[in-house]
Amino acid sequence: MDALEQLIKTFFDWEAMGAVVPSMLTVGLPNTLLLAVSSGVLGCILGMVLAVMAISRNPVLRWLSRIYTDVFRGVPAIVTILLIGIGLGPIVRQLTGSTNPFPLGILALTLMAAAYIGEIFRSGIQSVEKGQLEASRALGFGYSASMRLVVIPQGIRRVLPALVNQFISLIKDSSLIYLLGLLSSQREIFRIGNDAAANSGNLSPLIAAAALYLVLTIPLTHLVNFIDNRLRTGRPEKKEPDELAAVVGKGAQA
Amino acid sequence: MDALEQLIKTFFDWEAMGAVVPSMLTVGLPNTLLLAVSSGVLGCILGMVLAVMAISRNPVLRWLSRIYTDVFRGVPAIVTILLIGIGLGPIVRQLTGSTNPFPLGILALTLMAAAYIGEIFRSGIQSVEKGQLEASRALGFGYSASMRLVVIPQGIRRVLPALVNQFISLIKDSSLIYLLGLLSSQREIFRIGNDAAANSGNLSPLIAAAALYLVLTIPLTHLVNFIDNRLRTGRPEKKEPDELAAVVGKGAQA
Amino acid sequence: MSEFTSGTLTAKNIHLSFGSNHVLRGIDLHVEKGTTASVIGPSGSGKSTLLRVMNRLIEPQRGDILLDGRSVLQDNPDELRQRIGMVFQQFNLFPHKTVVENVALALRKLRKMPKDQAHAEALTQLDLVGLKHKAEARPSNLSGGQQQRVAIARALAMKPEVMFFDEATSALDPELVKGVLALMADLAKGGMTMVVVTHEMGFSRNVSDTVTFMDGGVVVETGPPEQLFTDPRTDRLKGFLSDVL
Amino acid sequence: MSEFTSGTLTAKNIHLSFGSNHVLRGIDLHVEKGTTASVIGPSGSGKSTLLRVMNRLIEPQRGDILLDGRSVLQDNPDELRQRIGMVFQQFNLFPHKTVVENVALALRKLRKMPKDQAHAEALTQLDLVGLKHKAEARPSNLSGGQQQRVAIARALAMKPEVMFFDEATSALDPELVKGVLALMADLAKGGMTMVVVTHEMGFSRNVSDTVTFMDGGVVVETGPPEQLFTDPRTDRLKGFLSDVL
Amino acid sequence: GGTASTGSSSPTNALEGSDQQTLDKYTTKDVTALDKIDKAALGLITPGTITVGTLSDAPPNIFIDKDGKFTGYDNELLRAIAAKLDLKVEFKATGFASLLSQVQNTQFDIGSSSISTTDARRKTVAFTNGYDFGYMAVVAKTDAAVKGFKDLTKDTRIAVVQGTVQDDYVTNTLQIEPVRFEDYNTAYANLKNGQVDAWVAPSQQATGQVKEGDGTVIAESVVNTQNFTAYAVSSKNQALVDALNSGLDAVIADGTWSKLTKEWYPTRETPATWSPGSKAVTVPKS
Ligand SMILES: Nc1ncnc2c1ncn2[C@@H]1O[C@H](COP(=O)(O)OP(=O)(O)OP(=O)(O)O)[C@@H](O)[C@H]1O
Ligand SMILES: Nc1ncnc2c1ncn2[C@@H]1O[C@H](COP(=O)(O)OP(=O)(O)OP(=O)(O)O)[C@@H](O)[C@H]1O
Ligand SMILES: [Mg+2]
Ligand SMILES: [Mg+2]
Repeated sequence: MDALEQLIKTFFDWEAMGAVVPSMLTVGLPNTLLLAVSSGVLGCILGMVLAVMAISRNPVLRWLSRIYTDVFRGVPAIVTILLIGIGLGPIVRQLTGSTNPFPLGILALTLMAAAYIGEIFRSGIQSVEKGQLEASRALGFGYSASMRLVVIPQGIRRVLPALVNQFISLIKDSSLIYLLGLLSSQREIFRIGNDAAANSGNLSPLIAAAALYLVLTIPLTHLVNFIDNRLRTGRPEKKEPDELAAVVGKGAQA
Repeated sequence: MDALEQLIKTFFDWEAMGAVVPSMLTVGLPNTLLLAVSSGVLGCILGMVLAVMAISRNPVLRWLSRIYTDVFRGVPAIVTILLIGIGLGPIVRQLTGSTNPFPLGILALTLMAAAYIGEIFRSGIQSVEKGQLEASRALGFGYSASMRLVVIPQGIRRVLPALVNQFISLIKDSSLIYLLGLLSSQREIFRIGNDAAANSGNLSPLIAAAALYLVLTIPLTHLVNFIDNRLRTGRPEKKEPDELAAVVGKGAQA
Repeated sequence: MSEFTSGTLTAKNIHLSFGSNHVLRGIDLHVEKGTTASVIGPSGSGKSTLLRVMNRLIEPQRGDILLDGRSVLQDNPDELRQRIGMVFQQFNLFPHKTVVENVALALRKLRKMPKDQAHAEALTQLDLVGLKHKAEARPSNLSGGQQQRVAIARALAMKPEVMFFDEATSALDPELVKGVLALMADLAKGGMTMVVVTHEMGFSRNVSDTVTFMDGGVVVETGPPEQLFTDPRTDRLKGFLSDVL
Repeated sequence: MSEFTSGTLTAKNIHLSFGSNHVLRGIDLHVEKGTTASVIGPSGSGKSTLLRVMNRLIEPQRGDILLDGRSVLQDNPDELRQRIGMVFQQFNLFPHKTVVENVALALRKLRKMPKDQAHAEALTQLDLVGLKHKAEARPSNLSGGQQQRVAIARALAMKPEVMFFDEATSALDPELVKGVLALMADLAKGGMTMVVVTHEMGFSRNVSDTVTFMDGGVVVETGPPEQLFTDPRTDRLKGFLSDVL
Repeated sequence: GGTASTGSSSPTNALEGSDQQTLDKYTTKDVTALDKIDKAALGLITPGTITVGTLSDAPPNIFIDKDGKFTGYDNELLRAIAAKLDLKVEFKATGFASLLSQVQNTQFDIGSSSISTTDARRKTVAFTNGYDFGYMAVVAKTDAAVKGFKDLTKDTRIAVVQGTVQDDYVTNTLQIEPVRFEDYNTAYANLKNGQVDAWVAPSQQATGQVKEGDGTVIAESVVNTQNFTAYAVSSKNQALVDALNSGLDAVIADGTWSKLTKEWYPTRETPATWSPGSKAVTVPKS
């Protein structure tokens, strides 16, 4: 089959992949990790602030959070990145003298991720039974301590998989900061694959980039699932990942 | 301020925006909606299947779901779309004679969205107390009826905001199907803005696209929040959106 | 409906462990059709777990469960459970449905009643437990006793042949307890078999045909209430009963 | 700690509505320091709601709450609540923490105890309710009575001056009830003020210095238990008590 | 990426070539002498270095090679020009849609991306004198019916990169609705797999993409001098435009331009009707 052969050559040219892997590992991987991890952490912090604002009793805080979320979630990533790069870029340059696009890139990614993460946290927190807040307040904890110690930990646990979704999106979105103007040593995994694909006219470097993404994201998913299960059951000897069905004996299969 | 003026001209050139809005509305909007709505609906269906598989007692189903999710979530959208477009394109063309890229685009978007949505559903379903499944089974409902009538409805409700996240992502991701080769009448909102920006070197058309996105996404968010509140409280007269804090009186502010 | 029409329930040598915690260690229980058996015993002795095993919410690791002398472990557990109503210690009402929907759900979906009829039937059941006026409320807005009564109505609506009550009156005030008692007497008269887990000895004494005292996952003593309460044979039961107020 | 050291609690003309449901319609309640007041009444009469209002989990819409004759409505509610322990009808244990962490949490974070000390203190409290061996279990793996006892231990660990029990013994077997009773007697001797909502008349009679009978959001009758139980003055209370087994 | 331009506002026949008059409107008569240029007054982001915004994925004009070096015809020429001015160059990759805005807002000093100097773009930024011209090819499968521009009909599915002169040509001149792609690589991949029948591409890109054994061929190439390509500079920085024009003339005069052109386009002839740089300079006869 000629077409199939052509297809395989287009996507799975081992030589073209091999050529690009070294720079993906030495240049792309550290950059991707730097961008994704730092904006992931900052995005979680800002997202938590947004979530707490969104359920606060103060309508001003609620609306601020709502507007922020609506805007930064609705606007295409490219537009946000360009606005920040072109709008803030010159100011940052004048203040710090640095032309490194990473701080601005991390800022842009953080602002966008926070909007999504905030909604995820909000849904988790709101799903915690109100009896939990009551019990904690009855012990004498203040509202914020109750949230911090009792409600939020339970809420986060419930949305861990959705949070992983967002973190994976972030790893992928980090490729968009090329719009801020990157030195060749500042490119991340996908950009390196993309440029190599353009050079060779063969799409295999993109597949190599995808494979490297999988190497990052699959262990992450399974690590989080593992932690999740441990937290959920508290028993390391538990083998069945399916808590829900497990309680209802064999009948569940009928 | 000269730089500010330049910035405003770059992003907020009303003339450049005005020029692009008519085709965004007549061409881009219907295409964006077609792509996002159809892949959103299909993605929810497939996502639910994946979520149910992920918590099933059958390890084969669990692993199938896990592998699917890991792969389609981890691979960059561009790669998935190219693989499907270039890999399946010729086959579809031979079978149907159609060169319309939309079916393949919807397929690619659906496959990707389902991986994310599946994880969101899973986290919602797993957060429902096991007593709910027990009570339903004790009434005589089978496992699947219990899931369908009792567990899943509660689970979905808990993750509605995260689901909206994903739908908004989908609206934006729909712009990627340009990779499949679009006639100008097949372009969606963002693509039209991007082309205009490339032609003029002015970014205002992108801002127009962003604004149109907001017009789509903000009402969606608020509609879902409204439904969510109604389902949560069942009382149309409830004014305070903050169920959680509301139960704990004024003390909550202290 | 064939095999369950009479409703004599027997548990034979039931064993169950949670991990290393051997919770049920060979339980035997026999309840004649139309009689009420109460199960008493200290907290953590395995009473709730026994009920769960008997309607196969948890499969026993050893032993057998018989209905009318026939093992049910091979049958479809869903059919079994449709004939056994259960009121949980923690109520487990469906929070996403109103009170009346909680009661009507199984009628509509399992008994295939049209919506109106199921609704009317549910209201009748709610009236029996004095909660018709809360039909449109959400479970989370009910008091403890109200929730428990909804759980009772929900189980009874399915007209089961056997009923399991787990601390069925723990949240009920004396008036309601009396009401539930009357209800149960009616049910027994109608031929319903009942298993009642309770820690209220007065209640146990009043409702039961037989009383079973469990401790540490085994049945320590079983017999008619007059005998158990007035002439306990084991020291363990004597000690337990000496604490009743 | 100044103002709460004695712990005489007074509720004055408390009003509260949920939407159009006027649940508390002018409740007066007075509990002397070191005494135990029990509150009885039919399901839905507002007993749990009254407790919530008295530690300001819900702010009253009218009326006042006094501790040692001084209104607390203007004070920081968190300080108030640290001095009032509460055991909820639904227990509300923290499912993401082990049993011992449930008890130790407030000690560590509010009493600022070092982790080891808080743990040791929590184990002491758990031992008092017979659950030391379940210290590392999760609440969801406990039986109903076990959960209730953890809730009691959690509240007592904070050494409050006032304790609210909402159906404090509903899931406890007779032996444990006796244990809790002894515990409460000790607490009362130590000067603790207690408000106990219960539907077990025997329990109410045994623990209380005063009994308050509520119905439909108002206090119908209040007085020492001997008087209320042997010589009820209102028909409503007479009817209510006539149903006690 | 996109070397790109929509033609001038009215549809024109790109294949008819240039009248040279149109270009004169922008091409400078002469340039400032190299030694008269005040390097301190160039308003560079980093003094002494030209910060260049370019693309990383559009060979052979602008791309990053295997060693991570920004290269391509346009960028190598720019290096030569900078050397004449005694300035360093630092390349940064971005996307084409935002490149001109980023230049105008001084995120970069220069945009280098084989930019066609259309009127629409001149509204946003300033351009140097031209250093290259348009050169269009039709690429098809080796065994396809399409053998040249004359074979393009309404039933042909023609790939173009959106917003380019090729897009404009196919849409407005041939009156055929093309299939639009964002970048050359994808357009070419779709040609190879048969989703499209032909690809109208800038010749440089076509030469860069088409490889032995791909089953495709450059069926025909034609010259288009309608819109020359030039470097973009902020419209507020005339000093830098002047300096680059001087540098460009210098590399033309000393034969570097010819050398680079030969190196990157071994088989291409420069049309007689077109010459690079200002009107004062001439390409040395080799
Ligand atoms: N959050 C709420 N929203 C609306 N109504 C409520 C809410 N909580 C309680 N109610 C209603 O207020 C009334 C009093 O409830 P409360 O829980 O105080 O009763 P109770 O005396 O404790 O009853 P029980 O003995 O059954 O626990 C009931 O009719 C109940 O339905
Ligand atoms: N899901 C579970 N996982 C592990 N252990 C459990 C689980 N459920 C119950 N147990 C343990 O099994 C034992 C028996 O529990 P069960 O709920 O049957 O007691 P019970 O007799 O109903 O007590 P109570 O009167 O307090 O309700 C207890 O020690 C409890 O901790
Ligand atoms: Mg139990
Ligand atoms: Mg109550």
